[in-house]
Amino acid sequence: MDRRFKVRLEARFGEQLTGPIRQRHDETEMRIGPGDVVAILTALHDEPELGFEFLSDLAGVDTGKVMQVVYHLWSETTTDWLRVVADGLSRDDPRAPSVTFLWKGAEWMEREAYDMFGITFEGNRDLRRIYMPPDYQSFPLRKDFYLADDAARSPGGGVRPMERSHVPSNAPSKALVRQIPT
Amino acid sequence: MTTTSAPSDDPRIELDRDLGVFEPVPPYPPRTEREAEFYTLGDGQMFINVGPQHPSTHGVLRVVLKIDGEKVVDLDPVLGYLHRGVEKLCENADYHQAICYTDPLEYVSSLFTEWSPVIAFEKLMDVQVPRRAEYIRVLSSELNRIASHALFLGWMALDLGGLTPILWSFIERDEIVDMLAALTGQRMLFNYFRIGGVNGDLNHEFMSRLGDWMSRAAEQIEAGNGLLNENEIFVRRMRGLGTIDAKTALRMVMTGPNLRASGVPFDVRRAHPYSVFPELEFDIPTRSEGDCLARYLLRMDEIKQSLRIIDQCLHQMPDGPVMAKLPRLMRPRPGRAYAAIEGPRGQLSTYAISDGTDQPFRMRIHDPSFIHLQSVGLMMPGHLIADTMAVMASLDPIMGGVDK
Amino acid sequence: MTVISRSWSRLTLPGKVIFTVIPILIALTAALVVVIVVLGQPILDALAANLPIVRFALAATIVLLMTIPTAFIVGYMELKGIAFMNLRIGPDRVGPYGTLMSVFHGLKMLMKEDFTPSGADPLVFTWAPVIVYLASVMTLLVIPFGPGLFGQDLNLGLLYFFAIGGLSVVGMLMAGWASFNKYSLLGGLRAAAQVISYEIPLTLSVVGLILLAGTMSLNQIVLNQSGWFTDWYVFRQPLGVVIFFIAATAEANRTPFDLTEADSEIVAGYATEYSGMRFGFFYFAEFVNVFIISALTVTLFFGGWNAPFPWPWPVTLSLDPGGLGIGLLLLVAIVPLLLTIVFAIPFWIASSRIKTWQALVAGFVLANLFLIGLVGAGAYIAFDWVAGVAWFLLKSYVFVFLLVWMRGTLPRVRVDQLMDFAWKWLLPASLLNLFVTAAAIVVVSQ
Amino acid sequence: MALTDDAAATANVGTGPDDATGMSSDVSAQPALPATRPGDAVVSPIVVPNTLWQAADPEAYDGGRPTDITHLREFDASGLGRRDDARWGGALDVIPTKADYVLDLIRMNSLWPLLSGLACCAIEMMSTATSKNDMDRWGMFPFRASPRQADVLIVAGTLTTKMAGPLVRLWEQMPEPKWCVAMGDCTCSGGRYKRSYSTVEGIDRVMPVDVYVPGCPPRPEGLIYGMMKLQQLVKDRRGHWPERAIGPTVPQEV
Repeated sequence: MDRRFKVRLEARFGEQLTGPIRQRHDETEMRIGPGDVVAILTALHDEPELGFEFLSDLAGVDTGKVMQVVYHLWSETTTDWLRVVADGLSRDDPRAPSVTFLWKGAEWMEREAYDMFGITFEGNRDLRRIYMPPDYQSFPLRKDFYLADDAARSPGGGVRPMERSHVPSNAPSKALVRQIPT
Repeated sequence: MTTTSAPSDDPRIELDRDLGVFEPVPPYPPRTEREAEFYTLGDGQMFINVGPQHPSTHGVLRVVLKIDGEKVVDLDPVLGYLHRGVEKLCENADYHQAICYTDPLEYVSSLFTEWSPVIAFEKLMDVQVPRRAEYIRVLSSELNRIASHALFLGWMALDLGGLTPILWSFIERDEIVDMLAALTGQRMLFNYFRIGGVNGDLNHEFMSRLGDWMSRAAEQIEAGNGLLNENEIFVRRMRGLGTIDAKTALRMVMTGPNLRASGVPFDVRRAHPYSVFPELEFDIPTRSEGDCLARYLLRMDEIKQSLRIIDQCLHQMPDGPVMAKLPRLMRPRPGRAYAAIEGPRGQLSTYAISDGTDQPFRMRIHDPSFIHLQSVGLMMPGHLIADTMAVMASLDPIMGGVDK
Repeated sequence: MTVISRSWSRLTLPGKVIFTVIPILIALTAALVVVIVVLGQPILDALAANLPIVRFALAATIVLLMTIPTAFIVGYMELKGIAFMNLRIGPDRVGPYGTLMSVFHGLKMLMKEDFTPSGADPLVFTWAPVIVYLASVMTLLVIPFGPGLFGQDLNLGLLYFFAIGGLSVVGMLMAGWASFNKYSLLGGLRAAAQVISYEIPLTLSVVGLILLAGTMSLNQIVLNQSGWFTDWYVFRQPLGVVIFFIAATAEANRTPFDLTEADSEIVAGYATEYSGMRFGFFYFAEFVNVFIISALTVTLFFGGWNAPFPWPWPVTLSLDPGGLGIGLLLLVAIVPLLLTIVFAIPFWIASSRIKTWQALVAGFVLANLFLIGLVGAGAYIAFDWVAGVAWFLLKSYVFVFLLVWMRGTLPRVRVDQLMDFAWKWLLPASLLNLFVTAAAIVVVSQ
Repeated sequence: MALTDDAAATANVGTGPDDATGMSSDVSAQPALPATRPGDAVVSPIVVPNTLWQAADPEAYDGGRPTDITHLREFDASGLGRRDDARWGGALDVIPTKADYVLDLIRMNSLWPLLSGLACCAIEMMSTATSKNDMDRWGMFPFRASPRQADVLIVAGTLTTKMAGPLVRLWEQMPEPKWCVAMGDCTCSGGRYKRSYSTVEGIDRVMPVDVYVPGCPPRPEGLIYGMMKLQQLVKDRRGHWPERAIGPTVPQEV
């Protein structure tokens, strides 16, 4: 991991960070609020001493409490992946600024995040559902969306697959659920 | 949600609406400005629907072309016909099963789609992989890369109307896939990479097949290219088609051969080394034209580099175990890990979040085919219908990876 | 009665068809026999009176029937040839070496459901394949297969050929328009553009040859090339041959000019919506076209039915079977037995492990082969039309194989490249060919 | 390699107040996430109904019948398997039955597949048609691009709910007689994607299937074997196409 890079980041974006810069293995993670995404990503992209010209990934995350938009960036100036986590989007109406003005290729990734999580990216001019059909109502990758057969049809209702292999398959599911310490 | 005449872009409902002919205009008002702009016809223009079941779309891609005569004015890809919900399934399976779910993305190069989640999980669990396992991973995956590029050659020619090259390249592909089956036990969806190593050590049948094939691989591949490289029709059709320059390619976040064909020497194996690639020596071929011919020739160069890597792997292969000591039921401590590898089509990456249980809390799979496909809309306008297929083939998308 | 009704109810559809057709056929045959017996002589007189009409009708029927086996043979050549170029085996399960494969394909298409999509124009949709097929078949009428073997020796035969051959584009256009399908429409329009623009170099490329030959009758053109193969027009019109063959390939919509049914672009072109036998017409017309352009190339430039060299030692075989009288009967009765025994003896004395009946069977087979060879050689020598047809088919199928080879090898050109090639290269080249030929003729004649 | 070896990286992992991997706002501790508790899932599972496409036949897509009925039981109930079209007494029977037999021989020897691949299995389907194991030998090679000219629909790969409509439309565009081969686990039963929210668990819910070829993906030899079974089926069924219903119509003896 690149310690000096952490120092540089703290020096540059110190006041805008909402959490400590964390480093593990070959990744550096910085957390920002959704309001600062445009400014910070533009700075990362444009300033030559940072020079993160390559957007490696754009992912949405549903933590169960809040929504996040996670950007992974690559640059020649550091040996780490830079992970920018736009944190604290409300689960009721998640909104984040679009980065298509920097990377036009992010358009479909944002469409995918919208399709899977319902995150609205302001500034994306083609924010449609991309995978599910247009009349689809729910957002599959949210944490309150269960697979159709989750626990309902399977014998060991909702038991983690590893443990399920240890219990008799003919056992009633209610008893099973009670066995699991919650 | 009622089941009666729900508005959708399903062709069959369109079919019932007006007799016989299928107008690909969706039956609801446009939702975005881009959609509104696309679905308004100028004079002399018409829509033509390619897919979801069309001989030249590799898989079930549907592209709505707005054409003026034979000239393509604009196009709008419609995805999701192969969306299998892999990420959700991975979140509902434990770590080993998640690797199995990621196999069928990019089904012509499954080893790579296994590799990136495996590295991510190993980061989550701080697993140290034996070096022999790493070498075996590199060896088998480079073989898989050659098979994938061979198929690309065949599809390229097939979409340009050539019958023979695809059958010749399938001969290559079958040989490689059979030797990989001797190694992994499966012909296409080898579930071979495991957390902390690989499933099994090199066996004799694999080594003998590999040596037999390596002795004649180069000239076989040369023969396959000979059908196309000197073919005047082929070269004339490919040169200067679907050109994209380096800056635009970076804006479209393209990776892999399609980016290197535009002159950007970005290869994850060198830019952000993983596995034992720092110990291996190989070149990163780049070309400056950025057109379909460059993408085609670049992949042919990559095949040679892969042969070099395989040769080095066979010579530097260390002894030792191929699997690290790990518990069967894995509960990594909470954390986040991101791993990217260089697949045959570009950067394949996985972003995994662990919540301390034996199932990934969130598993994001980033596939290059998905990214590259959206740049077709950038390259196509002004070209002809026949070129749409050529450009799509030159980007080499795999619908399993596009739709996840 | 009830038995018959029950049996009828249990008949399958083909059974019903056969059981209705057979009695009708029997009745018709009986009526025909009666008619011939009653007034046979007047009919013969009437036929003799206007022989050319009878001849033409007969030739037309034969040509029409001949296209079907031709299509099957060419189809089989294509299946097998492309298979070998793909390093495959190709059909080998249906018939010996898969020879029946194309036949089965054709019969299967005959038996498939044949429907008209809603929104299509039924009349045009139905007649388009017929026109395409007839355009191919009618061109065969003027091609001389051998000395005296042609449907009609028009003195404008070449013009007739191009005129009728150009009709096929009408059928394609009708198909593309009537199918009510955008792919079909694109295919039909492509076909129109392609065929019409390639008509011009195609026609211009043979004008030089017409100047040389001084006639447009194909039969006369073939007669002009008799003698040694150096007299063939290919050696006087080398450029013309190339232009003609390329343009003819484009006319027949063969690779690399098969844009009209480009699988990877417009699904099946103008034939997208066709199924069953109406698609079979397109399917056969393509193969018949392949044979026709090969045959025309041979006729115009490669000496037609002429042997490449005159028969060096002329043999005149005067067969007069009647002269032998009763000897003929004895000959027919005895010679096969004799030959069988003669050919069987070597096997019989060769090894004691070969049983007598085995030796006799082998002898019988060999005797038949010998007789067939004998008869064939005799026919080749005695009747020059046999020799002519043999040479003609041989040359033609060489060119058919050339077309199959191109199909197995070349990718497809683009539309604009197609047009550029026609107008920027073929047309000037054919004009150049024409001028050079005319100049040469003027120079030589003075 | 990607995993760094230096001890400092792993030393401060998961310990201390400024935990390098603390999921404080990322993933909360387990009790704070009622939504993700499997126990609640048992109480109120959310089942997403499929409203994406409609069947031309209301009976299709499980419209009419319970899903748990096994195909063979239903098939026996329909009695299609037991009807005897082959031999019947009397002198007239020779011609019709033999003609029928010949027609079936011709049909079974010229089966044109539709050039339709959905997913992974499509690659193996192509590999079946290519040089090493050559489907052309049985007359199955010319892959027709247009469904109007195809005889066999080889459904190769996962069928998603979004693709089911177009696929059924393809099937309805094919002219009779036509057959359907389900290639791969996903098309036979849902396979490894059975649990997913966007896949159809086996294509026999949307179209009749003649031959199932399991495997993920089946080897080319497997597909060739399935096609030979289909040939046997064509020969044995004696051409009674219209009686086919949704669900497999494979006689048990085949």
